[in-house]
Amino acid sequence: MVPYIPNTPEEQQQMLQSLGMNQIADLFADIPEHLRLQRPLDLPEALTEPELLRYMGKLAQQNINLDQCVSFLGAGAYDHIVPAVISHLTSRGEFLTAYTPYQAEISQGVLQSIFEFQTLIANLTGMEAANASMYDGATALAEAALMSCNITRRSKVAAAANLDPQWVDILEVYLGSQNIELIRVPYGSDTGQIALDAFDLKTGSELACMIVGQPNFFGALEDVEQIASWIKGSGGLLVMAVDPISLGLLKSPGEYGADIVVGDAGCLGNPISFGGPSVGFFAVNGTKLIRKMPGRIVGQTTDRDGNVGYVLTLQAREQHIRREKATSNICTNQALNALTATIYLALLGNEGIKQVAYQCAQKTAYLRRKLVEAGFKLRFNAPVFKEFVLQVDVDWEQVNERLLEQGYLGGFPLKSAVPELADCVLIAVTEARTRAEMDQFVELLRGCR
Amino acid sequence: MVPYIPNTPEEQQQMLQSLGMNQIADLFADIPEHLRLQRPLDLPEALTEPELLRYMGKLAQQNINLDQCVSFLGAGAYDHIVPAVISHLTSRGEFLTAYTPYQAEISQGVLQSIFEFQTLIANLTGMEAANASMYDGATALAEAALMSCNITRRSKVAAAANLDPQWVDILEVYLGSQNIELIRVPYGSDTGQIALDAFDLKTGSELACMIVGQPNFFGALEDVEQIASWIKGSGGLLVMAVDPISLGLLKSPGEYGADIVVGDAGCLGNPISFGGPSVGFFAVNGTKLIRKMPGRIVGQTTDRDGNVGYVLTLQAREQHIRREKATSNICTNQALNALTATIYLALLGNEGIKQVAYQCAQKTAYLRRKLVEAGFKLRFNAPVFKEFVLQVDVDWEQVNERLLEQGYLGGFPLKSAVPELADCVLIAVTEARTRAEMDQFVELLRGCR
Amino acid sequence: MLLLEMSKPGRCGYTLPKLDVPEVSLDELIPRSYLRETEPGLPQVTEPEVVRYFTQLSRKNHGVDVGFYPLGSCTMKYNPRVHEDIAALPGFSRIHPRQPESTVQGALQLMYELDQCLAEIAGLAKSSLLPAAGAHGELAGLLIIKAYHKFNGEADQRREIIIPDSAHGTNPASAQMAGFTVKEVPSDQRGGVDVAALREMVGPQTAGLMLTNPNTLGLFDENLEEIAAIIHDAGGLLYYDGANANAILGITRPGDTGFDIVHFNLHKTFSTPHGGGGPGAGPIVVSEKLVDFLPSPIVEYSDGRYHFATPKHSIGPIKAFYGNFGVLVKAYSYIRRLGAEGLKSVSENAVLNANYVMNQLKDDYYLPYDRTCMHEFVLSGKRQKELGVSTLDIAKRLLDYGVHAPTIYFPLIVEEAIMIEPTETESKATLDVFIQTMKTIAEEARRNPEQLKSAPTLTPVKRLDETKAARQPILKY
Amino acid sequence: MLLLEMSKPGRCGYTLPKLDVPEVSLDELIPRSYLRETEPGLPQVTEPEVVRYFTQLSRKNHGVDVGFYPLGSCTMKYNPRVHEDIAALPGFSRIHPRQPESTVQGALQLMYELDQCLAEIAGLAKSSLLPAAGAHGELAGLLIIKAYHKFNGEADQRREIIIPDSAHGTNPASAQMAGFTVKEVPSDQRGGVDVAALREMVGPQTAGLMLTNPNTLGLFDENLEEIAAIIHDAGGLLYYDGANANAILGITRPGDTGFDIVHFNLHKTFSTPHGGGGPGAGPIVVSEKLVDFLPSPIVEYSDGRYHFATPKHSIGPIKAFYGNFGVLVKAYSYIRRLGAEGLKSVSENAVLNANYVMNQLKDDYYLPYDRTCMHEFVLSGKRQKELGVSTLDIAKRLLDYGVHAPTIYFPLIVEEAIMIEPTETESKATLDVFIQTMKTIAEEARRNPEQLKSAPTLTPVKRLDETKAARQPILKY
Ligand SMILES: Cc1ncc(COP(=O)(O)O)c(C=O)c1O
Ligand SMILES: Cc1ncc(COP(=O)(O)O)c(C=O)c1O
Repeated sequence: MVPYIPNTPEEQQQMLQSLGMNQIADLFADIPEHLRLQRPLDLPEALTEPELLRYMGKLAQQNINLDQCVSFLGAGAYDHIVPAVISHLTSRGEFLTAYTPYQAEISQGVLQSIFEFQTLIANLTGMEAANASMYDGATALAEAALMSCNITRRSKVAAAANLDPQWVDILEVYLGSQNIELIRVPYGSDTGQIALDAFDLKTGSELACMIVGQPNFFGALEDVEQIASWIKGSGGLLVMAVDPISLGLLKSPGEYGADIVVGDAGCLGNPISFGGPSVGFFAVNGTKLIRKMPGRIVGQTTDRDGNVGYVLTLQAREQHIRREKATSNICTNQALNALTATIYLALLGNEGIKQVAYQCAQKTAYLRRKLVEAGFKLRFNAPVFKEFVLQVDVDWEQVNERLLEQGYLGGFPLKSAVPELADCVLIAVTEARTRAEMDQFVELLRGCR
Repeated sequence: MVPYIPNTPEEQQQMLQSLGMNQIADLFADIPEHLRLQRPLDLPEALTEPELLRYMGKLAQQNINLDQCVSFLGAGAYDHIVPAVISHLTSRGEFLTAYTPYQAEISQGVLQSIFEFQTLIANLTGMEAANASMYDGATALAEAALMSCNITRRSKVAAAANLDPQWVDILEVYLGSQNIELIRVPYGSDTGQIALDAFDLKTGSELACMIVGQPNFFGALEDVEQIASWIKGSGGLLVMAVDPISLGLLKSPGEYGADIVVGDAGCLGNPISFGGPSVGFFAVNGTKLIRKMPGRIVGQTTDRDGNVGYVLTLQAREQHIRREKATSNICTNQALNALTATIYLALLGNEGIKQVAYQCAQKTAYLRRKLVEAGFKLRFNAPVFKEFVLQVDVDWEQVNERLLEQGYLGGFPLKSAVPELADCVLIAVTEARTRAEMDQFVELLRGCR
Repeated sequence: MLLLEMSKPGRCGYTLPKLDVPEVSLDELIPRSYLRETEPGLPQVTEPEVVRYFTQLSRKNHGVDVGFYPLGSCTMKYNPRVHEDIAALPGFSRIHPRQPESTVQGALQLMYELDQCLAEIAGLAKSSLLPAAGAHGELAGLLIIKAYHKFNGEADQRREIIIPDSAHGTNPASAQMAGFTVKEVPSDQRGGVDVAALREMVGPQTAGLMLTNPNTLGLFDENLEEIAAIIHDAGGLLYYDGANANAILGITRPGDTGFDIVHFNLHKTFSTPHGGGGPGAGPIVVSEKLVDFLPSPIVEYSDGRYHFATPKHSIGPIKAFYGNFGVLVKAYSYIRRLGAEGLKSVSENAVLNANYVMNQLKDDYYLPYDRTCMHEFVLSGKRQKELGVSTLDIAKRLLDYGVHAPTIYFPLIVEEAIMIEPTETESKATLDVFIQTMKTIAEEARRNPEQLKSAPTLTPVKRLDETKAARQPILKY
Repeated sequence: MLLLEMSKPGRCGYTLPKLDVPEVSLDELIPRSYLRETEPGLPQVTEPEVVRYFTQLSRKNHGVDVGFYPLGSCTMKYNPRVHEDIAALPGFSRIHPRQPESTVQGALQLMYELDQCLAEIAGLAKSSLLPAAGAHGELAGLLIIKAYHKFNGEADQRREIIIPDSAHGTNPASAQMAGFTVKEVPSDQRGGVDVAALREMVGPQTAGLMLTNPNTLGLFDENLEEIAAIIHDAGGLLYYDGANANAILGITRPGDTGFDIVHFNLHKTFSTPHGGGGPGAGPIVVSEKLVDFLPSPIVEYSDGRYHFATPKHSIGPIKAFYGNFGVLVKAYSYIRRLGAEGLKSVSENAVLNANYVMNQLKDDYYLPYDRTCMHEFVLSGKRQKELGVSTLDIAKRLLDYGVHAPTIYFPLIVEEAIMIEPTETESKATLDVFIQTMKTIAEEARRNPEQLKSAPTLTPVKRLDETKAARQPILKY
């Protein structure tokens, strides 16, 4: 009994007969005999539902999950609190089992929710418009860089050296294929912030854009104003990669005059899920940029009776119309994760997002303080949001092993990701951490020295 | 911030003003001052959602659940396999947050699903009609007994002494309030089956009904034909209490000529949930009985355009119309659990329900055989379905404690429920048990002797 | 299209793992005469079909999640979804009622704590969490009244239960089921119990009074204490139908007014979802003197352990196992989430919302009792009736506007009754739309009564023929 | 009504636990100049409103769960719900991508096993599970092609990717993104690649060919081997767009025909839900000779442990962390649930269903390529066009019948294209209703073309003005 196939053998036979065929194989006559697989696929045996649940349950149990331990891991993925109601809405079949809303009249649910996503992302970032989502923050950033080159007709991109190294690697892959040069702007060794003074500012005139992380990979906040005025003065675009949660507290990219804002919105209500599926966002200022954005965009319009409705719009940018001249190849994106983020933002609202950001900042400050009091050294002295770098001369992987025995996931050792910070660890504190957890963490760390 | 209340203090003030009031307290002017509570309720402090989840999660973890152990417990509640898809459908807001379908035109979803429930229960039991659900099997049985008296205008009810003692206790409470006498029909000490020969059959002419469990509390099957012909010959009704799963294999009550069939349908796809919410079913034969059924009934009809639709019907039986002359006081019933059972039966269908019943019977037989081979004694010799009584002279509660240490929930010790079987235990085997689990169980039991 | 109409032989929507024990011929296990000879008569469909079928069905249904649902006497408020997650935790949803107490301490603690919360809210001593619904709680309460009088040797004498004519149908039906005779006391001009009439009815035959308060008119009985005194003086007990408790949480407590027994509808006041007509839970709370009569089992705490116990003079069990446990989990979650202040705010806002709507509608619809109402109020469609438009027509027309109709034709003492309960979880914006809709319908009744009589027309089916359904009942496929 | 229109100051739909650490003045933590001066611009609504809003939105949406969804090239099949439960297990949904490998062995094992299954299905060596969608897989594959030629010192020379004119738009767009020049090869009379034209196009500049097979006409290219030989002989690599793999599971394998790279759309063939436009997953599988070029990281197994590794000549990472892991969990569940026989049956039935519908419709609609089709087929609305009814009108009319329209105006090489993919999870009963509906619409086109032009009328909104939307874009509230 093959699951999920409703037609009975008799019906299959009837259908074949209506085609003048005798057997299923006749349907595949166009495939040369010797190209047809003559044996069953060599796959593990089919499982019934209870067996499947048992097998997958066993695999799941072989992982230590965040409900079983206290995590101070961040570095691009964060253990934020997820309101319980979200999944009850996103799991509704109409959202879950729909596809891209090509037929607008029976897809108003998805379309309007994307319009909400665009609205809320645009507002939060202080930008004019946002698209319907990107694969994740990293690829959104890569597309932002490509778009900057496209807009400015320049072929060099500058990125702060304190960006998430993983994002930079991805950026390099994307840029490399277009022969775009990536230039790294150093960071100050005490501040961790971008050090424009250590950079040849004249290069600016060749740059399509300057990419700034706010906060940067070290959790520190950049003094964006100065950077903004320099890059804009040089005719390049200011691209900001931001933590959307932080925007409950921090100045919005729009206020800094950013041209393109990207980020990862996985942290907005999505399960962390080993890092994916997450969702990237992409927001811009200015009509010219809007019309060059990658990805799907939903616009408001009216129907024959004059009622408001929503449709996919500005499709002339997209691959299915423009093919090799499209602004991007993106087609399927991360709609359900964007819906999740939308519901999250709707639930939290102004007050909620401020609270989350405020608590992240306060709790991070608390742990930082406690660690300093316990004799640990902070690597950088710039203000931070929800992450910071600790410098201690220990083998962090070994320390983490010992912490794990106590149910703690320590921070992210920077040894392999940022070689010059080999003795450092990146520690993230979200609103989900409690004082008791932090106090115990400090105790345990003290013991690991 | 009180959750779930959308009106802001300003709006509340506006509304009060529209009423010419100044403060909320004015709304309660009809309550004499001294009857108003002058202090806050003495309740535990309010919890935010994350705190609530933590607290309730802790309570939940203080229970050992069936995913953490292997259970041979039955005695009225069974660990049957639940198809995963069911809860995804029953949790849809339109089902979950609707009430009794008083406004039929916007309640066709609930109404048609109840009509399906009635259909599938009627078919499975082989009866003409079923109602929309009862609280559980036990109260359904009590209502069946009351209805029998109502129909026959007799005031004695006979029940087999091998019925679930808990159900009999409930029956007694219900009957007691109406001064109806409950007469117990003994069971054969070797067979565990009803022993009509040990009963004064002439009492039959005074009996409103005879209640037979199929299978009975000991898991054994009754020879219903003989009982049926006697009680029907005496002018009483045959009331059968059946396990709906068993009807995938066993002769249906309709085939035996039952007048009323009740049972607990919790086992049809509902989580076991410490025994509730479950759902009772109630099916009858004959127009006269149909019009005296307790509870909600849905009927098919047509709308103004002649399209088929469904409505609550035969409401003249019910409390909201008939008040003290109603056939029962039942109002809210177990609609969502009935929906669950309906989806379960739809998924399984003829083939599936037969498989479940067949596997129960085979696995039960296997364990029984294995136990006998291991030197244990079966208390009764009648054929069984998914439960049986083992007789061993040990302290079963102590044995169970030791089994629990190995992750096994042993059977249900009969000492307190059936005093005459103090050295016995009731063991249930569903399709969810595996051979490996049973083999280990036999081993463990052997060690406990 | 019904499931059996979609059925095709041989299909199955669920497959079990292969039988893993040696198979024995069925004949060796169960004599053939015990076996089914007919097919079970279930549909043979696949999972995709089942999902689409029930999804489509659901889309033909209104719910609180879909829109406003001012169904009087039902408290159709928002049901927090986190409670569903909590009730579904394996530690609650996957425990067996026959497990040893030591393995279900968390469940017992939950029941114990819920019991205590309900007792505090009611101002009484201890609860039974067994009843599966309000009506079931009534039955339990009435059996306690009976047992109490019996204990005092007055069982044969005290056989009458007094019930106001405004009461919900379950009250007299439950009294009858409990073996009492029902005496109806009329309502007075202000919508309360007619105290004079009550005084005349009581006597040594009086077992007790069942009172709904706020009553089904949505009114708080102004003579509550006097009524209580009359009954108590006559030797009867006071039963409080707490179905309308959404109006009084933290405001006033039945126990403080002398009531002996209260039932709560957890599926109303405590926000467990109604599920299309259940499951609910109707726990009762009783005063100290009745604790010994509670149904069995109750949960007690001693020596650091929770355990089940049977009260000394228990009326016995009235439901299998321990009640609708899963519902209890949700209600307890609600109480813990809201706390004392939150619950009080619930009632305040429920009452405020009701009064606001009532006040806005009383020019357009006749308001028989023009008083401050509690969480709900009752209009009469009698003005519209004069125009040839019945309350049923008004109700059906509301459906066209995407609103569930109020409860209609109840309570029976109001002609063409329209019973509206907005609840506290509705926003003023929603209430304003509803008010406007009701005004529009009143206008339509004046201008175009025919339109109302043919309503609804925008629903999945048009007006259904209930008479036909009852005359030639088709109760299954 | 949008969320911001419902917003009221001060409300919040979610409350955090109170801050439990000593509060420090914000000024001490972060200089004021870094802080936001404007409001975040989010709606201020409560949970009940959010639930009702999104529930209502969902009810304005079609989905596979709601009804037939024969959207060509998208494989809108049934998505088993048990996979959602599995992906939601805390062991999958609550693991952090930076956890030590030793704490996520189950996740790595799952990825490793899925990789192996996909390799077997494709007839190739090893997968990268990173790509988030089909187009992303294409990009990854093309970058591998580039890296391969570079490795062989031919990077500067091999700059052309050949793509059929019937290809999906992502193919040329991806090739452009990867820095290639796109050369379009025409289709022949039978709907396949024009082999003669192809032969003329290839040369030392050829980096490779991207071929969709079955192609977007739903046809299996009869000259597949010859095409493969032409490209390989020219020194190019063969990329197989496996978006249409629902037709070939266990029937034929791209690797066996000589393809070097395949991407699968897990959200199509392997039944992970489309989610309104994602998330998907577009893993690629490559031949032995390309394994060293795979994006990083891949999962390897040695010494009894699973671990991440970077292939020797890896093109680098193309996505944060490990791809859309949650989607991978569902796809792997699907493969394990169905097994080899089940997957083959999927393709057989998908193809059978498509041919059945095609055959029934070809009298009413023009069928440009009258051959046995695979899992989908393309009709042309050109006959109806002559009656003044466009394919768009036909599509919109279908919506009135509760069916999602097929893909229209694609592939571009078919005039007024109507691309129909029924999938294997639809019953004959559903197909028959659809066939009848399509016939009815053909009839309507003859009799009452105006009706089609004003369609849809039974949908939540009527036909929407797309031109207006694009001309004066309103992209946010
Ligand atoms: C006033 C009143 N009493 C009792 C009940 C009965 O409650 P249940 O339906 O839970 O049995 C109701 C239910 O509508 C009611 O409104
Ligand atoms: C033939 C073909 N190739 C590629 C794609 C792109 O896949 P995705 O949307 O997952 O990026 C599609 C999607 O529709 C397709 O149909």
